[in-house]
Amino acid sequence: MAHDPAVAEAADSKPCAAYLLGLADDAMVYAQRLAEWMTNAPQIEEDMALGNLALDLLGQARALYPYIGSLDGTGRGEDDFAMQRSERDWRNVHLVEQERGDFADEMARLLWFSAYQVELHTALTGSTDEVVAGVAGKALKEVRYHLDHASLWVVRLGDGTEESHRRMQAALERVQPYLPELFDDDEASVGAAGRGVGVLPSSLRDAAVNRVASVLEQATLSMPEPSKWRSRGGRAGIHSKPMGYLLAELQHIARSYPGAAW
Amino acid sequence: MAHDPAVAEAADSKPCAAYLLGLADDAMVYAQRLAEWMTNAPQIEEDMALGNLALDLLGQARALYPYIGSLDGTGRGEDDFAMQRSERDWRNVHLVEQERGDFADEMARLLWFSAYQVELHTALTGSTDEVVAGVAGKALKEVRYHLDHASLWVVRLGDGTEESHRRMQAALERVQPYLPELFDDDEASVGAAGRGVGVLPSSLRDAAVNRVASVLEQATLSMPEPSKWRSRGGRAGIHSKPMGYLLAELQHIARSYPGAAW
Amino acid sequence: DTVGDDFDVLIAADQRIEPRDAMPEKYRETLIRQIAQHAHSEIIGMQPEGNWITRAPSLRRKAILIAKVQDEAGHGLYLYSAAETLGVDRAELLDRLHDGRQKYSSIFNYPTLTWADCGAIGWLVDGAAIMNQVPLCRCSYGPYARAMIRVCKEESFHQRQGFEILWTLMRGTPEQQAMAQDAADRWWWPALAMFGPPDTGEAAKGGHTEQSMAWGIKRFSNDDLRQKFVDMMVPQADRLGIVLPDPELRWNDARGHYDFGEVDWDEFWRVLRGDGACNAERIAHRRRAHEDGAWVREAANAYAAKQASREQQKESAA
Amino acid sequence: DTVGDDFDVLIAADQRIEPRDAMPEKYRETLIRQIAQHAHSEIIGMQPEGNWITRAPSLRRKAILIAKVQDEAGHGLYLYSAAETLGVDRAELLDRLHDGRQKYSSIFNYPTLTWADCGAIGWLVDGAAIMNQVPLCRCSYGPYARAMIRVCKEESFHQRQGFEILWTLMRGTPEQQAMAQDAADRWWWPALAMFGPPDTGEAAKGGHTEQSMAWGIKRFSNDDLRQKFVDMMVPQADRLGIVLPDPELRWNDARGHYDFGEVDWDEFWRVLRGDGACNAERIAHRRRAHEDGAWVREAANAYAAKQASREQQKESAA
Repeated sequence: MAHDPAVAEAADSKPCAAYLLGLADDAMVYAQRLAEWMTNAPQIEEDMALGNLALDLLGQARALYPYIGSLDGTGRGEDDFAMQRSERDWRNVHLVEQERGDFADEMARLLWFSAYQVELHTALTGSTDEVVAGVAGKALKEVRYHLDHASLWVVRLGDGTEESHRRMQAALERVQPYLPELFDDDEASVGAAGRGVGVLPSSLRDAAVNRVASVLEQATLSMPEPSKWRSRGGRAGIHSKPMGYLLAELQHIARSYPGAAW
Repeated sequence: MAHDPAVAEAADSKPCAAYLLGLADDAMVYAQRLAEWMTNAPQIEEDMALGNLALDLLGQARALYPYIGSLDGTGRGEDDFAMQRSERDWRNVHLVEQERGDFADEMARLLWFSAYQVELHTALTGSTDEVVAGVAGKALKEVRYHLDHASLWVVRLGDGTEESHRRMQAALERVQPYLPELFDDDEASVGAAGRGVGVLPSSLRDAAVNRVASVLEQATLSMPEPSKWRSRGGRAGIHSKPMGYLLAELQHIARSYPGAAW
Repeated sequence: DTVGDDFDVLIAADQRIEPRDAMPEKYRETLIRQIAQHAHSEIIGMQPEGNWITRAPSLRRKAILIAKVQDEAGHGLYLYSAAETLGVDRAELLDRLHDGRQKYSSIFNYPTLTWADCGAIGWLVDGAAIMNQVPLCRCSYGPYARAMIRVCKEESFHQRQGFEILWTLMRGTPEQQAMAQDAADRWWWPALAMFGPPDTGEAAKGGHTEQSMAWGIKRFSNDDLRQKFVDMMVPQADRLGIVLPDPELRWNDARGHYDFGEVDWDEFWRVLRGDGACNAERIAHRRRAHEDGAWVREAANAYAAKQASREQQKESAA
Repeated sequence: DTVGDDFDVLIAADQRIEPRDAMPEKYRETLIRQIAQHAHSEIIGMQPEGNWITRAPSLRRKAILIAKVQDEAGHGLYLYSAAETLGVDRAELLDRLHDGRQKYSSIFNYPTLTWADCGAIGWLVDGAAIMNQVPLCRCSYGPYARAMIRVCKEESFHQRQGFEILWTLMRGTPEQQAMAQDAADRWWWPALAMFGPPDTGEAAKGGHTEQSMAWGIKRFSNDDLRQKFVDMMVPQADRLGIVLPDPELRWNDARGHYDFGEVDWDEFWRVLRGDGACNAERIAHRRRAHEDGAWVREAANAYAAKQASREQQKESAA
């Protein structure tokens, strides 16, 4: 049998689509959560900054969705992915879907997520898939800024007042159960990494942990012990309680007017 | 021109439908809010009791919706009304759509709403429309119990501890801006009252206020002064911020699977 | 001692032990633990389905669901009352739940991801609960046995409702069918685990089964109940058109039972130890509700005390 | 006095007053009040549209909306900075907003009920804001004038986006068209009221218009701006296919302007006094956010102080 590159490519593209969907959904769901801060931030500059972060992540998701729709053969566009998918079809980790907590909770989540994303996009700039490499190159600039922003606040809060130190440390404890999931390898990531398109999440762990550890040290905070329980299953569409309510809000208007353009 | 009772009836039925929709939507939306207490009440008996109240109100809405659908000629059923209507088409007052507050907030709202409903359904048992009179007869038994339940708690909280007294008095102040709307006459209620089908909301005010006043006296609480602002517009489909989010939750699943039966 | 004698006579005669009867301390403790765990399970069990009350896809389903969650609260109350006859009060039992000294059924540490999960819980989880509970209607401790009779009647109603939810979905759109199948896939194994770890053959020595059976608290082994459950559910799954997620599941003519695969006991123990999807969430939710309500309960007590003293004053004045 | 002289010369020459220039106390107070109210309006104005960020019907619209609300925050910051050049700091101005001593535009006390309201706010409210603000780019006070130049550039972008939201809806389904028309029906009159009460003819004597014009803060009367706005919007409404809710609206050839009906000034004053749909909610939201963030701002200050003293120690050690 003659080698048919088109067939081989099609066989390759589905696992990569599944892998990229996890990345896109992480960005999309976290954009939704970050945008909730607008009008709720501790100062007006921070309303703007968190809005900016939300826009960056929304942009990352929007860059990936149509490409995923072409890879998986469905031809779905960004709004098909965002507005028309049920909870079981979302592939984001639990970290990003958790409800907005206090500002320390957000900075703990942002610190970890952006440390992870810096390592992720650094690795993905070397992807064999040019589209992925291109998205990663643009995203890398953004998420470096996100990490700087989170680091700045974590240091300020950790080394600020007694109250802010206590709150920041407590937030680090609360975010802890959601971290291992970021670095879990699954079938899709193994497949995408094997093809050189993606990267094994587990390979990003040490560098991300080191980034966070150095910020915590500067902030006079301590790295929490591993938690008694940990989240699982986001990449397989098994979500936590807040996800259904997040989707209800995200999708309600779009779902209420089937077929309408906006 | 010969008098045609069918034509006269059709001309009569639309304003009555609009009037009844206000009553049904009040019950539906408050049922949704009360049901949120399940698993969140201060004691297990109260999880059950508030669930019971929610069921009663849900039942009132379900009894009215299909009848409204026949009166207005659309033939809509209960789920068409509950799941497929956009915010601007809902006719409930703002009182019932407000977010769940603390237990004192709920008892303040329940006291007023059930005092109103007792007067309403007492009057409607004399409706010239047999269906309305029937629904009111059944509802009256229920809402008398609701009023007793709220009264019991308001007295306990008002005459309980210093904290509960303070909280209960504060809740009465917070609910105050939403009360005038319950007793506003609008075109639909004037029309329905004129036909003997409905009753003028304004005619229920004094008796409802007296009911509440006597409970507050027993509870060592005082009737708040009229508030600086008051809610308006619910009966015209002008709602407050929580309504859109309530509908997102209420309708998300139903809207996500168009045409499905459950 | 004479305590033991009377008790043993009643047990041997398969008679009920009543609150005033003397009973061995271990029997009392075992019952308190079991009844409390059962009560806690009803109360925590309100949460997974409670999660769907505001989002139920039709008003009819919403009403049924509210009524069901209400029933669970009611079951919790019967059971706490039964436990109170053994000399421990509800507030104390709730404290033990909240601080982790007492457990609830581990099944409620799984999440309810779709509407179909309300069906699967009714069909599988309530189905397994009934299988466990029907024999408890003949439990040697009277108040517990009587509570179970009331509970079982309502549970079988819930099980039919769960079946009916899935029945409707399986006759619905392809998306609804997939939703129902997915729910069954996720709940089947945890439902089998509800009967507890193996306790027959090799495994008979470790657990509490033998003693509980001797005391007439337990009537069947975990493994027997699990087998009865599988035998009951397979034909129901066939009727629904749902494929149970066990490749080893098949009729064994020789045994007159269905053969089935092994529960993932590692997962069972992991979740039991606290590392399940919802352990932390369930207890945090309960504690928050309890703490938020503290001032209300205090007020109710304070008011009751005031009323009592007013009554007394009236009486002494008269 | 000499203060008055220099100031009057600059004003007469239509030159800019800068922060270091001497200025009459009344001029300073008027500007502080006006700039602060303007800044507060930007900040409070984030809420009505912010209400739709999580529910925007498409990702493209969500991104545009987030960017717009962000711009409003930015405008607030420019304007607070402009006010600070007059010797009052932002924290103080926010306190005055939170406790009701200073106001924000009453337009933001109306609710955003549907997605189309995001369009109507962009088209009508930002449209009216631009009409008010373009002349302020030539305001006599330099920092305010320069802030307005930046603000106006972005506002006109927002106005086009609002128009485009409505344009898309009016070319959509009948439900979408109805949604757009409904939004225009509800926002038209409040937008006209944004120019303030009548201040020409009989009404010219009461308000601040005359003094503000003399100082070069205000360039046109409320009534002139309102007329310009109506003249601009009617053709745009025609293009959209939206019917403006004013039966008296018609072209007057003699005047070379559109005639239009009277704003319901009773409603205007009622809402301004606090009895609008959202007055209480808007301020409560702002206060809550501010109070929730107090510990964060304190921490940032404490950290900055620590850093400064560390720097100092380093320097004195070197």
